[in-house]
Amino acid sequence: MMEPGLYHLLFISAALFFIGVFGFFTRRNLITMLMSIELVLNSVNLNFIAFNKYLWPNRLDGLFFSIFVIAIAAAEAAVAIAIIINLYRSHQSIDVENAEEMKF
Amino acid sequence: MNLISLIGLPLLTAVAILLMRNPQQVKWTALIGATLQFALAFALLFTFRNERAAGNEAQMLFELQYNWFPSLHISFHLGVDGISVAMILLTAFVVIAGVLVSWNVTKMTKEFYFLLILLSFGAYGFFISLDLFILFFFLEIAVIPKYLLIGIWGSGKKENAANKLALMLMGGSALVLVGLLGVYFGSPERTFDLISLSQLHIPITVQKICFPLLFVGFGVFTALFPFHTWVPDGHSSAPTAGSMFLAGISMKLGGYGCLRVATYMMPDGAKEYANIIIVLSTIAILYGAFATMMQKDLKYINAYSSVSHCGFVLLGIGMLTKTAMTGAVMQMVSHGLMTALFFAVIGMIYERTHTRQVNEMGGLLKVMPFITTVLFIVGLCSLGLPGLSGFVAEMTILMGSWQQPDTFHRVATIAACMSIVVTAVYILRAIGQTAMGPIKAEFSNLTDAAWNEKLAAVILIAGIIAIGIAPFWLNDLVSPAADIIMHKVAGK
Amino acid sequence: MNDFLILMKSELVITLILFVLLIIKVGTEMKNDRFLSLVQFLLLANFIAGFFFNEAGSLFGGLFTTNALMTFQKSILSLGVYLISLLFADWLKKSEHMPEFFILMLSALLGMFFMISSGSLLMFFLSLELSTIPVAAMANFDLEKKIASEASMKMILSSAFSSGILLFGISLIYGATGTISFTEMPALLDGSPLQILAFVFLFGAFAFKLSVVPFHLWTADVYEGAPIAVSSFLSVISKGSIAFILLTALYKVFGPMHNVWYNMLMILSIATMVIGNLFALRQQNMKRFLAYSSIAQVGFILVGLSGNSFEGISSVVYFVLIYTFSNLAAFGVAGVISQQTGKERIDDYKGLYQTNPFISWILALALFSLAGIPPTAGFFGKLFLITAGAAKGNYFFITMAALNLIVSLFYYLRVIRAVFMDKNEQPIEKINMHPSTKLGMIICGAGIVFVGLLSWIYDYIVALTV
Amino acid sequence: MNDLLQIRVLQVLPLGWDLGWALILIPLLPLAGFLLLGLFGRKYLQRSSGILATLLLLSSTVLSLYTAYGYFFEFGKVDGIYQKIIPFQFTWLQFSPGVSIDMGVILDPISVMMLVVVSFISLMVHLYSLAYMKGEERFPTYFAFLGLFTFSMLGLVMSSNIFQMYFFWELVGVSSFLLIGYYYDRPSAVAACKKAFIVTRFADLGFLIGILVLAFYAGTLDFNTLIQRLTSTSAPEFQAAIASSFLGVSALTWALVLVFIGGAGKSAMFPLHIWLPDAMEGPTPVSALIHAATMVVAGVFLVARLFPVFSMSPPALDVVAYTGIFSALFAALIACTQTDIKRVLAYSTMSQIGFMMFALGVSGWGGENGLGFTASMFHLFTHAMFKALLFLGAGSVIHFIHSNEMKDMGGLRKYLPVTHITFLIACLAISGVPPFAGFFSKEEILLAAFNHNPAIYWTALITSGLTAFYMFRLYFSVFWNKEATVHGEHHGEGGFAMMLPLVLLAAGAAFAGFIPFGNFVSTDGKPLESAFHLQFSIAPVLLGLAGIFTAMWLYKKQNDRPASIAASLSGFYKAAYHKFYMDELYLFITKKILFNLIGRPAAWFDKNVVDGMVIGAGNTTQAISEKIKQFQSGKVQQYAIYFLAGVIGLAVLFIYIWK
Repeated sequence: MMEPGLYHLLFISAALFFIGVFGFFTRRNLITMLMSIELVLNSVNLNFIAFNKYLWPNRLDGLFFSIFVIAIAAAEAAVAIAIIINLYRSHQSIDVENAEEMKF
Repeated sequence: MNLISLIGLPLLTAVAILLMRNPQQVKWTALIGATLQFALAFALLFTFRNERAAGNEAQMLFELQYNWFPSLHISFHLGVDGISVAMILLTAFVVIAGVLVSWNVTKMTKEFYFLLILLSFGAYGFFISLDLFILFFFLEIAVIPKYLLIGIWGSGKKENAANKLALMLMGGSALVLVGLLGVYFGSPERTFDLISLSQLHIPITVQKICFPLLFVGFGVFTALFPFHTWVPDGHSSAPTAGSMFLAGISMKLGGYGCLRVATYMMPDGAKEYANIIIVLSTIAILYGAFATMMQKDLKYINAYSSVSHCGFVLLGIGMLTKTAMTGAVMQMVSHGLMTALFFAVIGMIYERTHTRQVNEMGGLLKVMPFITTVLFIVGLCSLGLPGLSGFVAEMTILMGSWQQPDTFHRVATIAACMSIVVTAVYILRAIGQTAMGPIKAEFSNLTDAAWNEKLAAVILIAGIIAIGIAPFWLNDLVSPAADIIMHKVAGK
Repeated sequence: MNDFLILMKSELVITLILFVLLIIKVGTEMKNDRFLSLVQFLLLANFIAGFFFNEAGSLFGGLFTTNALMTFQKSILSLGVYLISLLFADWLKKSEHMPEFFILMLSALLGMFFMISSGSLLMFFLSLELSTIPVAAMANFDLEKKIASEASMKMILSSAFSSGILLFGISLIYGATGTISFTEMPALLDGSPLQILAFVFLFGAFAFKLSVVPFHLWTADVYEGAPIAVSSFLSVISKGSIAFILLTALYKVFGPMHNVWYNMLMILSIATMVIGNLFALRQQNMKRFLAYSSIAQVGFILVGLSGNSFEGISSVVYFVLIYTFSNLAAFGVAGVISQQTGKERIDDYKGLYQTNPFISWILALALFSLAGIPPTAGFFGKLFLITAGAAKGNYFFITMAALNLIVSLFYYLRVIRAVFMDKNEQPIEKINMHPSTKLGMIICGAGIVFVGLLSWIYDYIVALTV
Repeated sequence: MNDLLQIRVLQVLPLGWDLGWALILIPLLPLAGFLLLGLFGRKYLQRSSGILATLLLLSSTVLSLYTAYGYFFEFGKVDGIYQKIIPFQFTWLQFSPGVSIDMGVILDPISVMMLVVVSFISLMVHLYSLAYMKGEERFPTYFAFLGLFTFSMLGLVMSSNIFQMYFFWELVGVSSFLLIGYYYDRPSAVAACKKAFIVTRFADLGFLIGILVLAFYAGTLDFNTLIQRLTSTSAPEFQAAIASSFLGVSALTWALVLVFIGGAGKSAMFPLHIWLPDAMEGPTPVSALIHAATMVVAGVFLVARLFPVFSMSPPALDVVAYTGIFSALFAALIACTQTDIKRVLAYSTMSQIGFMMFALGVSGWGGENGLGFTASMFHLFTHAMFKALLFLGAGSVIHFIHSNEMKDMGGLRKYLPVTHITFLIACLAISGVPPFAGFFSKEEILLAAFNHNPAIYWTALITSGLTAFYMFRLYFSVFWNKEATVHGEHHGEGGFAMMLPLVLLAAGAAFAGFIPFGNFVSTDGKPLESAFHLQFSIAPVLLGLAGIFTAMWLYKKQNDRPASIAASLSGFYKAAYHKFYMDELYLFITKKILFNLIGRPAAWFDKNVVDGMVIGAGNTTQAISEKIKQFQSGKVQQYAIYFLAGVIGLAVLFIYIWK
């Protein structure tokens, strides 16, 4: 069994990225949209790791960066969930289409 | 003579007005301020003449220069030559008259006078500034007060008129801005200083782009066809003093800018576009005159005739001869005084008859001899009666125009001459229908002018006649400055 | 150790204040208005402290750098925060969670400080998030209002999305250059397609924060939904901080690619000015109106940015300073009015001058300054931005900018007209403000009048830039 | 500021005749009257204003007579030739080097002659008005205007610079406007004064352009220099003016014709005469002064002033001649049919001025050829006398009967003896019956015409016959014809103040003819011996008498002959009665063409097109902003889509397209 190369990883991460974006565009449930964002972030992490491993193995920038990304993602998710919960309180739903009051 | 005083005084007056308690105090403060301005303007005139008489041949007198945003090569550079002095005198006349005629403004008196004085501040600054940046600064300062004056104290469709005016004038100044920046970056040396720019040779390519921008930009202010449409609405819905300032001062900002900034700085551009200017201004002259014939509202009559008269200013500039240019400046002064007086009279009549429709009036000469006499005088001045300022200015322009020997200029000049007849037609119609004829019953117990109105009228008439019977002093003042500009144009 | 204390001084001060507030919040039962005045005092102190003991240098292997200009930018931001604490005193006094508000705001401010002086993409990313997430929470501060929660939802989701894009761009740059530090990067940039792609992604995030068209759509909704204090914070402070870091990013980091981003800025700024103006034309809600007007303002900031010269830097910093005064004054007035009367529509402002001349004059000053009418500072700000942008001699660009000035004037005059000219049967009744609000407005007014006329302020900024 | 205004003394007058101040005072005294009465008249001088004005004018008349005496008999003549003397001048407005408006005074035969005429007639009219206008509410204003007019007219005749002349030319027009509109509450008066001003203004347009052309070629506005340069065939200016031509006519001719148009306007030559009859709306003394004696001859004076230049361009002279003779005949025909006594006089004025004009037109330069010039000036002089007299007489008739219509008059000779006699004298004079003044001047004119152009001569002859006819038609139907119907008390002839001028003018009309006019006024300043050829005079005199007797036959007694004759040539009569429909023509041109075809479209264009563009721009912007609002849908996911689209769009743009 051959070992995966940079391009395999990049391909996967790109796929992840677009899956995430697609989910974000199409899903109506706010939580799901949040999860799709996580996909995007993870694709980024994958990028960092891959670049770090295959292109610039002698520095750890990528590695560290992905760690920080994970942390930030957690924080973001926390606040987002809180906001969504509050939204649920006021709207009695977490469907994004019910929160389109302000427009134009 | 320190030119700072010229802009400092209005500023102080404005501040003082804000501090005043009751309308009475406000009025008197404004009047005193205006009187001081008047005195100051004359002081300037005499000191200027003495300097010249003493053989001071510097292009600009009383120059001063302070650093202001040095990193952008902006300097607070002031100075006057004959043209500026003439315009400053005009401003002083109009301001004092405007303050006087609006003596019984009751609505928000303080704000009203504050804005008036602010306007004069902008005008003075514009006329004495020798740095393009501060010139532009003062130019724009003069716009918003007009907007508020019309919008708050105006009559009729005032909001729309105010909007149109503000936006068109701002549009003009936007073009000016682009032109200025083009000059700033296009000239060999980065500077906003007008004098040094005029000594540098601005590349012809830059001139070709920037001259039209600047000229049209300023032209909007002075009712360059077809950008004149703010004039009728703006004037007619403005309060009396507002119209006086608008037509008397602010339209002159444009003419002055066309002359001092566009033409003086970019003579090659001027030569390039002279014919277009002539065509447009000739159209304005005739077309304005003919449009006036159809008007029934006194203010519209004067507004359209202003379009026609200001056409003469631009014609004088476009002809690119010294005489015509001198005439253009004279026309600015003359028209400023005249139209201010005209609007003042219209205001007086309107206050009494509560109509501005000529066909609703008649025989007012019987009940208000003073006001109608003033109406006669201003009307005759407008149709160029010798002995009044209009004659001098227009004749100078025509003489200057005729010096251009080719057919194109000839045709333009003759067309301009024709307007004199049309002017006679509409002026006489207006006067005949308002002042003469049998008087209407409802007007038969109206009162004549009050002291402030009389004073205002007398001041302006004095100016008009002073030019009309002794034009040589104005000529001596203006023509050397015009000569300098023309030398630049002639490339000597 | 020592220079650590000096160089990170501003950040440390903010952190200190944060801790003080936390302790007070947790440990004591301080009354709202005492707390408020304390905060105001602390923020003022912070602002003043910003002018002392400033040294240039970098820490942590270039992760954190600072210099005179950056500290000045930071003090502009802290000034803005101070003004916010003054202007919205009434609203703050009423809400029972005031300490949290300040804690969130200050942590966002802290993030911005770090962002301004960040020396690497990692630092930048972290501080960006730090400056965003708390604001999203703040947007939801009126817990019971529906639109508030909608606004904050929109904000958090779209900012999460934008940070996803941002990170993707960063990762690409990292892949292309192998570094994330601002100092090493320029040498390695050659404008290869991959780098352009990465840059565009990166720039998208900036544009999102700065609400540049077409990344601006969240702005209006969030401004409308969030409490006015938060909207003003968003529109002034966070925009300012992004503009500052954008200066560093474009001029220092991506300098080699400037012919790419110059055109990009031109397109985007024209689009931004036009769209912002066109949307502002038909707004009825004051907050939404201000949102779009601030979008249009951003367009002008981009004009200045495109100059790519020290004039560009100084004019942008100068403009942000002026913009802080003008926009905060406008938001302050809107805030006071909606706080006291609940009226937010422009038509409600009709006849305001009759009842509240002071507020009306402040509003007029602010709007004239935003419209760029002399003698207000906005005139100078706009003019210098355009001057900086005109250096390339791109007449089309400049003419577009100048024409947009007129359109913007049109809708600013709409408000002026409502306030000063239009008749109204029941105008907004006389409003009596909290003294500190009045103080804030006076400061703003003074700023609007004098920042422009006193040329040494601009010269000072220029001195900092070169 | 004396450094501004330098008065240059060009020719120092001989000792004892240093008239500097006198000369300035001649016009300034009436001006002083105008200012005084205009400013304070209504308040303080209601009664005394008339006396005051008259005294002022008296003094300036004395001064001008003094000047005339001095010029003609003491210092004017240098070795047999009358000089053009310019005592002083000052630059009023400097256009460009050489070209400037100089205010100055020129003394030469015609100007001095005009000085006398104007001041004398004006004095007479002042006197007359004292009684005639008594009790008018705007009594002071009236005299103020008279003063203004006299000032302008005197200034006009003394002008040493063509632009100075234009200056006063306009002023004259305005004062005439003011005086015609004196009864401002009569719509007819208002219409008349507007008409008079606008028509003359239109003519002045020609004058102005003519001045521009002359100034361009001559490079000066000063009369003397201008005449020098444009009359010496060698001068480069003259060459240029001849060489350059437009539509095949030389610039010189163009300029002169244009100037003549100005003159024709003021002098009511066809077709610019339409304002004159209406101008009779003014007070009768005003008509006597302005529209008979002085202002209307300004055109003649203008041509005379520029006559040396005219004589260099035969085409221009022909224009003058033919316009003159046609107007003369045309007016005479109309005059025969009018029933308003003042209008008859107006048309006769027009006709007489026609005589003067074509006299100039047929004249040549120097010696005997210059007869026409002399004759014209002579006729101007005499005509001033008897026409003023006629008008004043008519004035007292109207004053007496309170109507202008002939049919209300008749048999007044008993009531107005003095008026009757003086009027008769005037009629004889104008009809050219010897030995009255008109005879001599008209003879000279006819002689000049005879020598030059038979066609003109015969027409003139017929016209002079017609003149006699219509004048006596007037005379008989006013003073004889039916018995007077005088109702109620009447105030005779208005007393001394009104009769003295009549008598004085009558004396003038009777004896002015014996002045050897040629000795004083001639083209080249040399005395011109105006010889009488008795056999030549027979024809005109006989014709005149014929006219008189026809009139007597028709109008002495009341009868139906006039009606029947009128009926017999009805069509022509009608046309003449309606002044050949000139007014209608003008009305058509102004109302239909000027207003409807130019003014209205211009106004419409401005309102809808020019303004519309501005409004349109605003509305379009609004519309667009309405259109694109969908962009902001409120859906956070769409926002994200736009976001990504933007990013990718930029990426594509800058990676592939815009490298």
